[in-house]
Amino acid sequence: MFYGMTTVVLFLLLLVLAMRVLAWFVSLSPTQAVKPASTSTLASGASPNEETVAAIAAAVKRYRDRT
Amino acid sequence: MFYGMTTVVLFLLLLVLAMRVLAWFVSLSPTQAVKPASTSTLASGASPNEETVAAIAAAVKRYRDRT
Amino acid sequence: MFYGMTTVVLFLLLLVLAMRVLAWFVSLSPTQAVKPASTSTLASGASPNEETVAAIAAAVKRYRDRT
Amino acid sequence: MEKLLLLWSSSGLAQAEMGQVVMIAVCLLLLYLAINKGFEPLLLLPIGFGGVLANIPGAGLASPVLENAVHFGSAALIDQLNLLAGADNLSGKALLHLLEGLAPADRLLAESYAHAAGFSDGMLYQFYSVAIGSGIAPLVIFMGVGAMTDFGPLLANPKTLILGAAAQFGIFATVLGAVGLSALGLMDFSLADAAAIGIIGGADGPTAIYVSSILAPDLLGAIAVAAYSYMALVPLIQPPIMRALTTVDERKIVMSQLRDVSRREKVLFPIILLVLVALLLPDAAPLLGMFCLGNLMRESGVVDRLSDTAQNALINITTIFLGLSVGAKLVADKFLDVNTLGILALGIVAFSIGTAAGILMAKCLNLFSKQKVNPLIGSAGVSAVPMAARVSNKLGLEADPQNFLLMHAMGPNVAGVIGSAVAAGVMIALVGA
Amino acid sequence: MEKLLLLWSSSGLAQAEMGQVVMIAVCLLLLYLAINKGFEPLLLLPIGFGGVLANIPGAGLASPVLENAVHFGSAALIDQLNLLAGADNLSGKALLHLLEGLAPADRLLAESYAHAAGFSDGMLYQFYSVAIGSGIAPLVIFMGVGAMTDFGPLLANPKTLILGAAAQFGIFATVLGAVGLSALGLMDFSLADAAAIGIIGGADGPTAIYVSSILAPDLLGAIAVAAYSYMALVPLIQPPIMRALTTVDERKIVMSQLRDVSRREKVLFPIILLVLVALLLPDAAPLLGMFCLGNLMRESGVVDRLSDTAQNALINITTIFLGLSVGAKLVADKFLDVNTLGILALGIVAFSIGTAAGILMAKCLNLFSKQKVNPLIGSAGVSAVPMAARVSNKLGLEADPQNFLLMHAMGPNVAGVIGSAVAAGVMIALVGA
Amino acid sequence: MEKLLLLWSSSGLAQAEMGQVVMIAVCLLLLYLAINKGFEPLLLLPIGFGGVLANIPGAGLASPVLENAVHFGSAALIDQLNLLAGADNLSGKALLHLLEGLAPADRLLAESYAHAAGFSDGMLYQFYSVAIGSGIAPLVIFMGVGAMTDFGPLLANPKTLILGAAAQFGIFATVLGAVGLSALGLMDFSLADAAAIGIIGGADGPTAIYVSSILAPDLLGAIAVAAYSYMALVPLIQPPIMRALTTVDERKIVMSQLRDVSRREKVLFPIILLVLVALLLPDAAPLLGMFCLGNLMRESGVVDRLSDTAQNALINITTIFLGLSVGAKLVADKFLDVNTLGILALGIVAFSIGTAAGILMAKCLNLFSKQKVNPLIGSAGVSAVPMAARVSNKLGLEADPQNFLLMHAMGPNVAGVIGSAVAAGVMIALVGA
Ligand code: NA
Ligand code: NA
Ligand code: NA
Repeated sequence: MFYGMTTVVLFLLLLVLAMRVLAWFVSLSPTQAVKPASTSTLASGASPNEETVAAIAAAVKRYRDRT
Repeated sequence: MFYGMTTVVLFLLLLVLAMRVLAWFVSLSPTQAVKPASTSTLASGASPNEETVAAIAAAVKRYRDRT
Repeated sequence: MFYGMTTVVLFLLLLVLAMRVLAWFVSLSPTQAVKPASTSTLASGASPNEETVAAIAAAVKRYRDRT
Repeated sequence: MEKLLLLWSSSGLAQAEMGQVVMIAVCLLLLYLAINKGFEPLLLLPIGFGGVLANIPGAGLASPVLENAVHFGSAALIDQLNLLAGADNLSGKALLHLLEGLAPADRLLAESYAHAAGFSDGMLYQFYSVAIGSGIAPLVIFMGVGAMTDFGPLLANPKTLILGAAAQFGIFATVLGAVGLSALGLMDFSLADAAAIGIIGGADGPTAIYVSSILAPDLLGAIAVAAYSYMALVPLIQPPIMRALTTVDERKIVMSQLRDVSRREKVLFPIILLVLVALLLPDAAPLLGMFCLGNLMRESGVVDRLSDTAQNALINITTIFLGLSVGAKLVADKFLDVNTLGILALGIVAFSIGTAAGILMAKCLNLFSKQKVNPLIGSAGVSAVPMAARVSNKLGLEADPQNFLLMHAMGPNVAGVIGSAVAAGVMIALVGA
Repeated sequence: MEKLLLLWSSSGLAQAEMGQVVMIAVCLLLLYLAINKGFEPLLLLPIGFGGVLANIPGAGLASPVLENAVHFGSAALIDQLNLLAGADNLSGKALLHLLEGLAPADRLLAESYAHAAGFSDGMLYQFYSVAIGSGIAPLVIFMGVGAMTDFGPLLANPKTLILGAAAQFGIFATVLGAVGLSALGLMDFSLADAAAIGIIGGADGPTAIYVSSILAPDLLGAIAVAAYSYMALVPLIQPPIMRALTTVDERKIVMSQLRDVSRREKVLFPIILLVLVALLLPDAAPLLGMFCLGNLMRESGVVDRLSDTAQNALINITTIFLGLSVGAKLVADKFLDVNTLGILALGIVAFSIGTAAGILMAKCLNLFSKQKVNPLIGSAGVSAVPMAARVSNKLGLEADPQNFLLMHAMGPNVAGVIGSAVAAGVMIALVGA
Repeated sequence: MEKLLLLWSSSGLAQAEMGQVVMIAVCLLLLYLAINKGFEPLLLLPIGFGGVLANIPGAGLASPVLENAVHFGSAALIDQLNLLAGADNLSGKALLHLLEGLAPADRLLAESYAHAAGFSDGMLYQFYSVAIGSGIAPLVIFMGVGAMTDFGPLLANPKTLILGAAAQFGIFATVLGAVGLSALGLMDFSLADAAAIGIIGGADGPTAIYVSSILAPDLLGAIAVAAYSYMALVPLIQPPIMRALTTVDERKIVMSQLRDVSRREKVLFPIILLVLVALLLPDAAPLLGMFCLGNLMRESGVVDRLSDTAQNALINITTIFLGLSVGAKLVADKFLDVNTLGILALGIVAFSIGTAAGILMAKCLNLFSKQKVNPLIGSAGVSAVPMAARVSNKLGLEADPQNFLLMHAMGPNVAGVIGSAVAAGVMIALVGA
């Protein structure tokens, strides 16, 4: 049990260390949050940008109003 | 594989045919949408009509207010 | 089957009796509803009272506004 | 060309049997009734859909792995299974029957052969095993129903529980009838079958499915379809009986306002019911236990998130799979049978007797009590919540446009749920023993 | 008359044993505490209800098929089972014990006899097998808890993780104590039992259930009840210890505002935790893995619909069945035992030591650090989220009405969840090996 | 010290194999793509996470009980298993292979030894068995997709179904290619493997998982990852092909307004599709049956609560476990294989051929029809709903800022879902037979 408690404490101390490293690492880059996916190049087709949204909205509206 | 692709295409062509028949069949009757269940004779007890709704609402209200 | 029906009726009559006893028993104490848990002594820590809620709200607000 | 033949021979048309085509038509009729006529669509839509799937020729969706292997297996596999069954050159149902009678270890071996040959339990068979074979799905639905039920009107007027009791008379009369007709050779139902059929008269879907999954699994499809169909037909079945057994004056009886029911009573009621069931009717404990749990979650007010889930996500998920599982029992060789007609006939008899018994009991109560009961609420004792109560209300309004019976009818209505669950427990105790 | 006797003999009253009646009373008490006193009702309501169901005389809802067959089977069935077990005229537990020791093929045969005689696994036994026996339900709940947890306060002040570590000292001290007392003959717990009991001190329900389902399934009922009860009692248990170990000045320490934590940190944290666990503590991987998955679903912001479901429908469904399954373990012969008192006593010892260790560690940290920590937040390290943090906040406000500790206490509070999951992994590695 | 050694030896680092470390890195990359690049995060986040868990050294989360026993069992247990397997001093994969080949009764005995020694099926292995091994999870997801799908645009313009058919050409061409390359000795895929790989070109996740769980379980991890990755990459893969195969004038074709579709048509469509599948393609019945059920629940309008649950709670719950289960197949010895590169290469070939075939078919239709079709909507026939339709729309807008193709592209887009499910049924019929 002594070793068990030791392991727990060591593991958690390691985690404290990891958190400090993480905080330091994150502070290196400007404090922007993780970029929302929609602004990355790749996903620009996936998550529609403003103009696509407008286009879709218009298309849906016309489809609905077509009668 | 050739036969496989043929089967897929034949099946989907059959489905196209079925859709055309369906569209024709539906166009025979006036373009009303499927009648909501509540207007059919049978379900008139099941789905309450206006007057029943009013009655229920009144009954519930009186039950709630009875103290 | 005769005994079966008898059993059902006896059981339900017993339940009627139980309901009458229950109604009488409940009528003994003042007609307050079961106290909401938050007013019992024990749970006062569990379900926060007004002042704790205010404190939490303030703390959360300060935490959110800290930047 | 050979390949096209292979595809054709694996197609449904090439393998269709007459029974399957008829059953698909029957199930499409169920879908029509559910969608266009509003027949209990929450259950009959998945049931009808499951029935179509179950009867797809050559798909074996409702069959266990061994049945699929015996029906569609290669000659080599059939030989292997024959060897294992100690038979010689058998096939089809004869071989399947032998295989199903094997000791578990040999049966597992047979199944492992079938799996190795690429066969597996059909999708609907899997749903059935998990949802109904285990008995779980009807119980979970009952928990959700409990969480949706307000016992207030019943607690305010406990006498109405007697109406819910009387309506169960239909169940027992039907069982006696079915046994009698079978004794006369007119029908062919065992006592267990008769008991399961009688429960249709309880007008309570999950109870009927639960009981027949235990007492008469082969009849489950027909029983469930009959139960839900007649529940949907309550507005057609009950009114003539109600009018025939009551005078206009009786229908005009105005009942006094229901008293207030405190939250404490509502919280204690499911606990008391549970304890009574626990001590007196253990065979009804699964059904009524789950029902009381749902109701306690609702009324206790301390676990609203569980109660919400029981009334929504959980009951909806279970309903989908319960419906598909019932559909798995709508296969030709079990449904296209003269017994199904017997079930349909007995079911409506049970409904009608139950309706009449509830009304007559109400009139009977009026003989001994000063506080008159409008006999129209007696018919609500068959349950079919909330349809039967609405029918009572409707006929009451016909007699007197100011006489709202809905809340009064909710008392016997929810009492009917308890009553048929109690009757189910009694049946299982009497017949299962 | 015979039939009435049959019904009576199948009734609960006729078959009741004293233990069952006592257990039903105990479970009704749990329901009372859950509903009227607000004791962790989300779990204790289903647990108490499940306990009542499990103790219904003659229903066998918590028993596997063989146990039901042995208890309620006909003489012919018992003879058949005796033959299979190679025994002669045995019955009850002796026969059951033999049957359970049979090779799997023979056991399946015994079960097939029992099924043929109309017996089946009880409802609660089925729930238990699926939810807890498989280990799945506590893990799914842990995923939901992960999806509800905001690690912001912990990331803003990593030091508070040390408080969450210290509070786990209660676990290990209790295990040592239990082993010691057993060595002295005062109690009778194996090392595995002791480890499972110690985890009560982790103040974390799913962790306690998960560990005891692996290390000490027979004690699971008592351990779960103790864990949830003490979690509900945190506002009573902790304050005296907290006041005894701190001065008024210490309680008045004002902690500085927490720094901002970027979304990127929050997204990376569960991944880093997962990798550390993967590389160093594989036995904690199921618990912490599911926890991290839930947290990553929350923080990633790209799977909000999964995160919502994990926090609502899924965790609620699982909670209902987990509670009922724990109730299945509240049967007389396992719960009405002097060991249960031992578990209750050791559990509160574990809680108290954990609370004290957290506070003392906070004071210890203050010796070496300029940024003073209010020791009141140390007690939150036992987890019991978010109750323990609220208690810290409450005592802080008592000392200084402007000193809001809630957010600061959330750091050690969520650290306590990680800490006890880590401790659980260590226990399983040490004891299970 | 001994104990510390024990803990160390049970730690991941001590047991890590190179393959596991690499696989964890691959899965972290998947997580990165899912979270930061928006690659189909609903599936790739749980898949990547499951993959990390599956590769935790020493945890055996993705392994069945026997595999865990053989890998981590004591010498005594290994001896016992050797005895049972009729072997002598075997260990590792050799022993496991023998044990897996035992008759079911002996295998159960082996498993009971392993359970007695404290081993059990890993968490992910359990998820895999329930979710994918049974075939259920992809089917439930397909039901949810059906409940989310509006067939209006397809019904308004049935011709677009032909585009959805053409896009399936990619599937069959790829299968032929894989078989051919294997015949040439350049790759090593069986016909079943090739069929499962080809389905990647269907651009439909659940279909790909369903088919490969039946035809090529060992390749399931790679196939699922490839399918979802390429679906996420549709906005990169398709545009160059689309531009290469169309002229600017073709891209400017304006399509006429879609006609109104009545509710009756929408209700009848899934029923007609179901009946056609039932009669002609029973092997596609599970996938298309569940799809049609979902769509019927949506369009019938009488079971909105079931439809809502199928689109939300149920599909979300299933997605979480499906993803984790796919992750269970991302283990080094199956994924880090040259075949995986082959799968990735063939997958993108299938995608590209499908895209091209859809566009060329659209141009072909224009030769015979007065009502011109904008060929850009042909590429949407690969499905990848709704991404491919959005890509069509985007390219249409590039050519003419007033030319909104989205609704027109939804026709072939949902047709592609039907098309690839039909192709899946055909594959299973041809290859599984
Ligand atoms: Na009833
Ligand atoms: Na803890
Ligand atoms: Na497709």
